[in-house]
Amino acid sequence: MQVNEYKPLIVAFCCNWCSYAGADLAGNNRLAYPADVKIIRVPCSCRVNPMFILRAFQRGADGVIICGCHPGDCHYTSGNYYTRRRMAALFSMLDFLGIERERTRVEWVSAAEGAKFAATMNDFAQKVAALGENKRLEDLRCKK
Amino acid sequence: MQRVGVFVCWCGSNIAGTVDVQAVSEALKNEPGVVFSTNYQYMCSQAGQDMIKNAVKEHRLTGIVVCSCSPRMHEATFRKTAAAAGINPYMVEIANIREQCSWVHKDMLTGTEKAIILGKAAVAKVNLNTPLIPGESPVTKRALVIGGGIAGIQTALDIADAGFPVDIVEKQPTIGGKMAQLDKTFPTLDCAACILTPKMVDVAQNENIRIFSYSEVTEVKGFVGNFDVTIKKKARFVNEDICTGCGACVEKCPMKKVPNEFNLGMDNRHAIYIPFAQAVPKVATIDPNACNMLKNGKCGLCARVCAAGAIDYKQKDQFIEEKYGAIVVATGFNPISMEKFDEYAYSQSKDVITSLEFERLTNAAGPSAGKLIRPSDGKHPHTIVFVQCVGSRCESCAEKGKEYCSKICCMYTAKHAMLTRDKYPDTEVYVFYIDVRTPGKNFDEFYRRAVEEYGVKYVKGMVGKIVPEGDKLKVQASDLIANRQLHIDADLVVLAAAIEPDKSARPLATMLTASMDTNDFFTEAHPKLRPVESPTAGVFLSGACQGPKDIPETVSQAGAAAAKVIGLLAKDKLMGNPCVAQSDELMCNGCSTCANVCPYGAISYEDKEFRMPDRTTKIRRVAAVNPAVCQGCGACTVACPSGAMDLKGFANSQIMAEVDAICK
Amino acid sequence: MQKITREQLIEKASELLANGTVSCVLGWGAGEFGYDVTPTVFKTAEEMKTGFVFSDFCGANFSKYLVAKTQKTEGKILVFLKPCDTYSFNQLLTEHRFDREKVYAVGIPCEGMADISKIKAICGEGISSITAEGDTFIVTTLYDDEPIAIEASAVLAERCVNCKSKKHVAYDELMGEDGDVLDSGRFDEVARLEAMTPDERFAFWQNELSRCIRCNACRDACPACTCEKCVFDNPKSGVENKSPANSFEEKLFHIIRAFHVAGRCTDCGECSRVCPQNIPLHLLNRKFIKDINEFYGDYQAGAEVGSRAPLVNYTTADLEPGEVFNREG
Amino acid sequence: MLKCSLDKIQNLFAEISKSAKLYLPVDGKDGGASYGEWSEGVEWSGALNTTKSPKDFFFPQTEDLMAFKTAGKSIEIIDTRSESEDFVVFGVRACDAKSFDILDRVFLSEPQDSFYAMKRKHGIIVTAACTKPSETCFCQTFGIDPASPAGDISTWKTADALYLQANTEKGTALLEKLGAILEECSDDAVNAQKEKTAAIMQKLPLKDLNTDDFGGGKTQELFNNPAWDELSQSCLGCGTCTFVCPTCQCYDIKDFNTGNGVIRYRCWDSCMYSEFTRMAHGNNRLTQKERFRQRFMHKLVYYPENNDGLFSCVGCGRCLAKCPISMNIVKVMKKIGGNKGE
Repeated sequence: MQVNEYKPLIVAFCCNWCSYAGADLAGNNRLAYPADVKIIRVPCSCRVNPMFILRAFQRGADGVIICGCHPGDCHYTSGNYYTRRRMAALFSMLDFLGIERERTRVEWVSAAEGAKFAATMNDFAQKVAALGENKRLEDLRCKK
Repeated sequence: MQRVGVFVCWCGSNIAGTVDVQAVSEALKNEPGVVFSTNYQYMCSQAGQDMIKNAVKEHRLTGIVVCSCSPRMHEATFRKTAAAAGINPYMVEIANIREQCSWVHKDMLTGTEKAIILGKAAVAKVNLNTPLIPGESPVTKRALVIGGGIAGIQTALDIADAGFPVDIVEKQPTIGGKMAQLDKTFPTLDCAACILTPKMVDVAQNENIRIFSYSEVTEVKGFVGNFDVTIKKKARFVNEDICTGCGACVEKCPMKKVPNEFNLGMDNRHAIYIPFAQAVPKVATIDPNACNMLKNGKCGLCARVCAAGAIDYKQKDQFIEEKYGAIVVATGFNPISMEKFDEYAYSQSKDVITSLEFERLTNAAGPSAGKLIRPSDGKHPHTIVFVQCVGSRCESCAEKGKEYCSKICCMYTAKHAMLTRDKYPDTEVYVFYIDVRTPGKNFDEFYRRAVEEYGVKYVKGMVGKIVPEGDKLKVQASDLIANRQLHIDADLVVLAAAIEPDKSARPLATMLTASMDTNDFFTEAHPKLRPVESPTAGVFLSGACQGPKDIPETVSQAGAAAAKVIGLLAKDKLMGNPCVAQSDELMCNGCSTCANVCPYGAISYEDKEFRMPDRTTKIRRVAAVNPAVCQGCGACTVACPSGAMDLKGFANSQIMAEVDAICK
Repeated sequence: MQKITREQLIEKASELLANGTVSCVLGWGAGEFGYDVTPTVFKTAEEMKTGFVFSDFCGANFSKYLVAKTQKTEGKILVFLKPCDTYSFNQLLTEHRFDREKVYAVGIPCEGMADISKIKAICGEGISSITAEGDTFIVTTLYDDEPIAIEASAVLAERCVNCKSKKHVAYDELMGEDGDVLDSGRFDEVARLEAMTPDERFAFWQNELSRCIRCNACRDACPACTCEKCVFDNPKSGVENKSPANSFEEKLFHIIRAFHVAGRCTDCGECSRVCPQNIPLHLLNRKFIKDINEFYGDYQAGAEVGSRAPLVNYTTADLEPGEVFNREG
Repeated sequence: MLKCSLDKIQNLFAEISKSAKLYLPVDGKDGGASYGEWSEGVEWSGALNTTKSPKDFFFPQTEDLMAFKTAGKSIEIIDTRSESEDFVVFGVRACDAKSFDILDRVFLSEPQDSFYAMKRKHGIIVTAACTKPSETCFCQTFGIDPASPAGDISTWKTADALYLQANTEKGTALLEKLGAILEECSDDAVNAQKEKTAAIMQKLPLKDLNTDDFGGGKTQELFNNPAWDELSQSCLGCGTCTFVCPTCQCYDIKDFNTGNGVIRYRCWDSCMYSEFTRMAHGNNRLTQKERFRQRFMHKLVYYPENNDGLFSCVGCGRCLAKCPISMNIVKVMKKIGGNKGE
């Protein structure tokens, strides 16, 4: 491994009931994905406040992905429907401000979809890596 | 400032194989708040837990971070450990360095690096944790069972036997469900009625059980231990309390041509009817769509012949409100519609029937009094073809079939084939199958008997097409083992239709806020460890509503669900989940946005008087969260623009601290 | 030129004060130069005769003041609402921000308000007087011997150029005739930005937002921003800040503010009106409105009291966040 | 008196920027002018004033004071101060030039604010006389002559030339460096312009606004004036007036956690904010009225009381132009002072 190889930092917010369990399943099945992906457990994808996402970018994240139960399967019945609307609006706004749309993503991963979790993370990490460092939402103070 | 202890688990070599646990515990030693950091082979073992307890005592820890397997695995374990050591169980955070680190990364360097970061995030979070105390709520000691098939019956009987009152809500006029329609049961071949009807009688006679037949659940409010349920008792136009079930009304009823649902429309019933002789409750019901009196006020014969005076044409739907502590869903299954399976000519020929119709045809109480006949001409069939997996395991035909295996078909088809050959040795019986699946006690023996003793011709391969021609059914099929095409002139074809959840399940799930899979089967809280509980607290699953199953399996699940209900109702108080939303009144605008997104109706508003900074008072509308109702999803916290709403255990500050720790 | 006159409004207010319907009037107070109008509470008809003004510079949206004023005032407050103000009025009612019973709302027609900076761009500094004559402003300045005539339409405030509605959606009494909801080109500028490349959009916003001095005027004037305590003022929120310390902070503030009012913003345009740095902040809000309309069907915040904002609502068939971009092809 | 033909003004700028960074008002796309760094082709704005005052150069909106670097439990303190380079702020109006006197009294009195002092030491202020004041101008209320601006160098722009005059050693030194571009000339053109401007000043609508009712010692008299209620009732509590004001000097000191340490910085604060001077016990001014009153009392009473009668307003008119609700110091002075300005 090259020391200087660019490694994107990816924050993945995973809902406790589906996606976090999906990530666990990926682990159980030893399905590899980049270590650049760091998971934060939230009760439901609808717990993810846009402020958390911007915070992650501020602090140096290069990509933020939100994973929740498939629509219709929310443990809380409707949480991910709100996530879907909020994030559609927010991501569209970030795009409007010229921030690369590939840096944000919402993916539905069920507790049974360990393979999908790993595949999603591999794909997302690759796409974010292709963009390079997040410059448009960075806070240089955090890089000192 | 917290005094945090960090405990890094090796999990044998599961973690230690890819993560330098020593390096992790060393690195975390320097994190803010950390006063103790160590590692050990198996943190979850008794020795590991003792290590935590001792460290709490020795280092006066106020917070614990365990770097180990997934919190879904052992969070509860370590919380108990913390409680045993005298600190609040919610002062424990788990860094998942097994499933989400050591198991998915191969390189020691990256694995260790990531484990340290995950540990830092957990430390950052625990530094902001506050002790949480679960709220308590009372338990209504009454259970509701929705569905009166064998699953519901067994669950109700078991709960009632433990001394708790149970109500069964059944949408049909009688309980009994699908099992009441069956002839014999595999693999013992005892008759379904002989084993079911005594249980139905038990239900009727049990003082702890009430049956709401011909009824439906229309509204469910509340939460575990405290459900408020509205039950619609549909008007049956017969006073249940007076009707003796003598049947005089049925005999006199002039409307005789109503298709009989119980026999799947293979014969007729009257407009006033008792579904079958052993129905419970054994009372008549008037079908308002067929009764002349109800449709146009002409007739009234039944009222005249009823000695008890039970007929009441003016009866209205009744709504009953009742409180329950637990709800058991036992809504069962139905065979899927065969209408779309044109290739099997189900709609074209009366002699192509489903397995359930076959049950009725062979049942002594059925339309043919148990004599196997062709429905079209009443003749005795000689060549009978059974087709398995019609609509099951149907990956390519999702629009009409199901992707899953219906599980029971292999066995009942073997039963049908065997019984046919046994009773009518002159018949030739073919069974077409993809696989024969017989994993069950005495199941494979049963199937082998069908082949070996009864000479049923099992053919691996699917039927391609069935064409009615004259009084024959031309069956084209392939024999995959012999690798040839088969052409059979059959007299009767029996389709093993896939089964699907009852249509009432989906709206019920919405009412219960219980989750379902894409096939509308109810999801269990955990597929292995909590198979009879729904993820929604207080809602339990019994029978085929959760997935296809046979009678023995259904009965065992029914008993298991009952045990869970009994365990719940035996408690006087329930401890809630303390990770609930909480509103800061001083910041709340009272805008109702949070209430709009709350799926549980946990948020209410009140006008409160506030002392303002300028020493005046002001009355403002503010939100209040009912902690017993809130399930802690957090939807409200993001909807709230002022940030007044926050979630305990997953507070904004905690999640941001995790973000910061991960991103630095 | 406004169709309704100062005198008509004073007459109406005097009548309502006299018969006890209202105890005070929330109106526009005259300033030093004819265009610097201050929202003012008048208690008597006499006060109004000396201090009340209604002109083409009465753009300030009064709805927000009702949150505080209704708490402090005995009796009803008379408030004059232009059509666009009525949307904010309804939105605040939807959010239970004031007691409807404490307000007597008089809807007044609006012909669009003038933007003094546009006038100054034509005639420079040193304005001595501005008078409206028909559709023309006659401006005298210290530096021009002759008065300058300016077409009112040429100096219409940006938000009025793209007026979304001349219809009042709330009032107790209407003066003059009610208008219609208009088919405005208010999303054209958003669409123009959308059509740019991401790099161009980034450059555009970087330039605009870099001017932000974080004076909070946009927030404090916004009728949707009535939080008891704004997250940006609350040290506990984790995002509190008093300055646009760098380009991230500038974006954070404006993105979050726009997100917090998304689905609630009535597009009244106060944010851009009050921005001392002339940042077109309304475009952020309009982007959300445009998206919401396109994703979830047309929705106008404040059109009806009690309507459920799109971001606190859903359907099972909503589009996926990933499809937002595929849509464009 | 020196002069530079306007044809050569870009040469002048080029020459200045050889020895120091040169900042001057430039027109923005939005119609407002703001200070920008000169580079070839950048034109000097003809605007009367910039939206933000030049105080930014000496007292920036945000300024790092120090930093802490953390590693584990160790903390390293980093001095973020560094010797700054010389810079020239060109085109400062008389009112803004006066504002530096006001700021100096705050920041340069003991204990000296080393951050501010450093920038004052290295900054050279080149002023520009006004010829076309706005209706919002009232600098003469505070004894400022817009035609004779102070600063290290004063300049006057006429139709064809820029006249320059050094007032300080720093100014003289800079003019000496410019050498050949400048030529000696008489004061005639400048004097003529001054006269013309003086005549205009007599026509300004706020010409008669005076400070007779204000100044040190007026606290008791003015503090409880009932008019504060009315004046403050519409105040939105935003910080626009404060942030465009050339003399407002309040700041907050905040820590920014970078994840690897802390940056301690200061940023402008506004006494209009509810969080202003929040202490452990809460805020000392609880209502917008109290906050509103504070701002004007400070400018008109408290500051002069502590600074030999010097008012901390220079009459630049920015707050008059920018307040979202058009409430401003002029309206306050007229109402509270009982001074109708007629």
